[in-house]
Amino acid sequence: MADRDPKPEEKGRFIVERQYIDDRRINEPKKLDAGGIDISGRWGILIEPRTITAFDHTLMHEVQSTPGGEFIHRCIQCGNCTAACPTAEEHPMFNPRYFIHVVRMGYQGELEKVRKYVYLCASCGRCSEVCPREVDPSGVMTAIGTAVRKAS
Amino acid sequence: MPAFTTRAQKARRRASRLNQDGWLYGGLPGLQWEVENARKADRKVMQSIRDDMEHHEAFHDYYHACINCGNCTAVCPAFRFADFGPRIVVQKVMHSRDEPELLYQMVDQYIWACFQCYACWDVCPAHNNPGGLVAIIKEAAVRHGLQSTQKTLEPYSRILYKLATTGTQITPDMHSSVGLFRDWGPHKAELAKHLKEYRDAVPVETLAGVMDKSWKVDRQTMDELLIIEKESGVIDMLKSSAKDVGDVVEEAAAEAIARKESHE
Amino acid sequence: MSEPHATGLFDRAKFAASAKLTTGTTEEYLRMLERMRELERRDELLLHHVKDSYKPVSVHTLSRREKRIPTVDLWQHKSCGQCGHIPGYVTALYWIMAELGVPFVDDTNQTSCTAWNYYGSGTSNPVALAAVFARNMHAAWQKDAYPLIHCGTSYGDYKEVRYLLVTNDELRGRVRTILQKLGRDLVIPEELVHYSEWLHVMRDRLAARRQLDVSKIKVVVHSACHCYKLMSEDFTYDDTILGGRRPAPITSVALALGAQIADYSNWYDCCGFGFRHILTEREMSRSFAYFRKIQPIVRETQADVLLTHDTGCVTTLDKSQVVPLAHGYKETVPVLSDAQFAALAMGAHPFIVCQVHWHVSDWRPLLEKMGIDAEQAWNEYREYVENVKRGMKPNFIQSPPRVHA
Amino acid sequence: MSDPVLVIGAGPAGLQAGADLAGLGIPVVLVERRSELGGAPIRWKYKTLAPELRPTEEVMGPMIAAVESNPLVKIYRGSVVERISGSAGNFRVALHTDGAGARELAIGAIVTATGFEHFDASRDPRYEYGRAANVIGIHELEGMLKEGRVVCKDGRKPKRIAFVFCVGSRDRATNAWCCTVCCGVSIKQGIELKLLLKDVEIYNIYIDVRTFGLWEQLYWTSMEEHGINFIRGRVSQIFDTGKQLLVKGEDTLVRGPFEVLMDMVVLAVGITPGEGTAQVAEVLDLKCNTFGFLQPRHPNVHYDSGKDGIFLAGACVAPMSVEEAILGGSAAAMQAAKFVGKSALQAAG
Repeated sequence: MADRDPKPEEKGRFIVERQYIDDRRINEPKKLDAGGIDISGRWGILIEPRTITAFDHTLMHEVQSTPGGEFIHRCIQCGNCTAACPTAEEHPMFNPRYFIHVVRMGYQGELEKVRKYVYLCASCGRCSEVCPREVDPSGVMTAIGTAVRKAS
Repeated sequence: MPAFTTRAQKARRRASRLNQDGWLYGGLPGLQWEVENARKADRKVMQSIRDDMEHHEAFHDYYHACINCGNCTAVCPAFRFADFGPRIVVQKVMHSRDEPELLYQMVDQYIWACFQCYACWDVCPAHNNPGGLVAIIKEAAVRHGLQSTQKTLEPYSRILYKLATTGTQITPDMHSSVGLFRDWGPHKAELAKHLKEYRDAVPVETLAGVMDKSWKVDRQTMDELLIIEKESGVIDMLKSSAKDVGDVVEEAAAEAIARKESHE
Repeated sequence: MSEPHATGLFDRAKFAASAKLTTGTTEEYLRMLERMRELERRDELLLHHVKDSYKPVSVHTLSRREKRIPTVDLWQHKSCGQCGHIPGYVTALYWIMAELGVPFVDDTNQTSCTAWNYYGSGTSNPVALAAVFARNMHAAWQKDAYPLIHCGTSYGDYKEVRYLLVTNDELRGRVRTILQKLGRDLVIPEELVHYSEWLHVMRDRLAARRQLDVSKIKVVVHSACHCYKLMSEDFTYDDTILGGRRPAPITSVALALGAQIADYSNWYDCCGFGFRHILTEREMSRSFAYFRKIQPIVRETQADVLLTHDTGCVTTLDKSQVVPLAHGYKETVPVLSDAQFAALAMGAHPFIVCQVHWHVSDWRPLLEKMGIDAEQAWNEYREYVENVKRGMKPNFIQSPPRVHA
Repeated sequence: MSDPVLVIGAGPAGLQAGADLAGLGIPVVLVERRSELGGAPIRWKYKTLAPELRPTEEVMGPMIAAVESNPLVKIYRGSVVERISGSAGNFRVALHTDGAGARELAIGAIVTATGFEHFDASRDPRYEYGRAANVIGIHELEGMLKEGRVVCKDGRKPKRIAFVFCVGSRDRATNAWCCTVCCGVSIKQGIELKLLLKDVEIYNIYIDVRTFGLWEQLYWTSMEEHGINFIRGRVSQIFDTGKQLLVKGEDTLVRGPFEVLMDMVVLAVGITPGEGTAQVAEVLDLKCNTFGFLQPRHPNVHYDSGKDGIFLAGACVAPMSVEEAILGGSAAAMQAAKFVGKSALQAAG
């Protein structure tokens, strides 16, 4: 396999719809040769598909066994928690509803993208107050934080 | 940026998000740039694009309403690689009636991800045609000469010129330099080396030895095409988004009209 | 022809026919065809009929409408991508026609449909597209030959603009004004015919002239999106071909020639051509073509050849294999058009006629498996090229003489 | 005594109408085109009914017994109504019975309860129904659940089962309406599968979960107690790999394309007008709406056919649940009783 470019944001900058593609999925070779023709850089770019090929519940079980996360499976994805969340209002990458679903279905690719934002939760508890299904999103977020740290 | 935000500012921001960002579309993270982009939008231009779209000949055949089921996205090729989905296109077209700013993010880069394969049209349970809507939006973007459109069309200019003047798009002489086709490998380089002799030997009379067009085209045919482009407003579209090409083609069209008149 | 409803209980065609469509595209399309005939009666346009002199053969479309495919006196509507870059399509098709004694017209009074550019860049509009369509169709009408469209995108675009021309009075008026300036009438063909539909109806005649044994060749098929997804009603389906679940052309030709057909999970996906992408952003095209088509095809089927029927598909699927191989991926498969494959099986020269050497992916194993000595054929081709260089006239494929009633 | 009331169709609505009319002392002619009584729940061997998973027999058993045991109800199985003449209150109805030939009856009023059919999923070829061995419909799964044996065609125990909602519903190419019950039924079956197969993963792929009224409890318990997964999106294609089924769709909650292998796919097939509906509509000269269901005079008053002496009941009017069909049967019976009572008075008076 060709070397991956170390600077993710500079990869594939010729692509018009670049901002809609994950940095990680762009494989831009620093140096690559195809039978004597130099196809380094742009000419050798391959983008890996982002298709989800499996539903995996390991992480959800992990969260379920962590205090606070017991009721993650109850979520019906109504979005009340995100609507009430003061952090989500400030930080667009933070979205409890989305975290719950991604963990529940085990979407690794999506999780990679948002992993570092999990800890932005201020544990204010507003979400748990408004949750119609008693998921306790606040507790779930804490449990997700623990589980994600353990997994990495 | 002040160190703290006032209550009023917060309320305004929340209201603007509720209208403009991902909230309407599932509230996904990472859509902040959509909000920022939408704020950059000039409402008048966007409204004009929206009007353009609605007056397009095919708009009412292509757009009905969307129940957000995700059938189209499930078969969309671009969606496998980029966060582009025909479902979002129809949703935004739907909501842009009240908020034309939503189209800003569409015309900026989004629509250019579409592969125009029309799988979305084939599967849509409501018989929307998202691919067709993308084509309509592209048209409107070109007509309005948006900066992002000009940038997107820049690497295109040679092809635009070739097509507008000869009526054929890909020609052998484009393949004579390997520089533009390095990703097609050594085989391509070998072909480029022998291009002329291979083309001369193609056993079809209208193709053999023709290098600057796809096939032999009569002068009169090309003139007729230029007149069509002039009359249908294609040249004006070119002039708004690819000015250099537009100017040259306009001259060519003027010559074509002169030739036709002297002929008559 | 096969009896409709004979087999294929669960086919796409039956689905569309039995479906109760409220505002469906299929039903609208059928209404449009009715209106087209009505406009002809009112002298608002001229219909180029599939007359009996074209010796038509009937097929069924998605909605089980009968579509008449003309078989002789064809006006070759060439494809700008094919002719400019992979001439094997045209040469193989002309060669087959000459072999079968089918007269055709290769007119220089034609432009491309300009739709590749429209889908790619948006620098055109329905009026221009419709005027270009009508101009080309009128040129064919003048030659009294029936347009046979080589390119999938031209075919799709023409279906679309024909729909607009018939249903939109204002657009028709504007196009007619432009045509008047060119001294032309508004002519619309009664049926739009893609060349692969012609090959489909001629498949038994092709098979009768087969010279090479292709029974060991495993074929996978990619159908072009603009043939069967864009205005999906108007493409050929046949209950006897894969139960009518997939478009019939290509598959039917390969089966008639005796090859094996393999199925794969991503059959419905496009090739990754992307109109704009293939020209200025091949990163996307090649990634799609490789990861969504080539790789699964090879892994699932170990096919010998991938057949398709459109310029863009051949280009994308073929050229996109270079970079992944350099990256270390192993899967590769040669890509040909159905016309080239049929011509090869009928004994055409792989390079002088089929022009296989324009294709990048390795076709040598395929030729070998078909029993063709590629090296010898290449030497023959080189000699032919040298002769042409020295001033010999190329072996032009000529149409058999047209018989006029 | 007045002329009998003709009830066409012996499903939940027809049975209830027949039993109610007989209970009021009005003679009933119950005509059923199939050989067994009970309609779809019996024909397709529904194991339990939503929302409380009670055995189907608890509901259908007493209803069938009520008409079979009542001497006022004359049951004609394997029969269809062929012609009708006369006017409201004095209908002459020609019946045709398999093996017994034609007969003509004097009828006072008519209740039409021709029911529904499960959507034939082979009409939507994207789902490979009828071709791929392990793609089945919810109506077939009911039978398998009743037998207590749910296995793949090759005998394997399924580990991953996907329910695809809205097959033949909410789609202009097939049926543009919502069937109202298939969400609830699918979720119910998911719970039953969890109870039966223990270590199975269930994936419900939905556009919207429409568990109306008290059926909502199914949705809640399925997640809270049984850990059933819900994915928002619509399956666009199923490909049979030979061993497993590749299910393609979009998870619209994260804008993510998925292509996941499943051992078994259950299609939540929608509801289409019953096979007898069009025929009965023609014979009785009733109006059908664009969807093929019988059209009541007013859309909100289901029993009123718009023709004197003819009443509508159950799923021949619109897709509905068993409980609604039973209510509809009762309502139509009430109207029919009122009508024959009035005609009897007029005749006497």
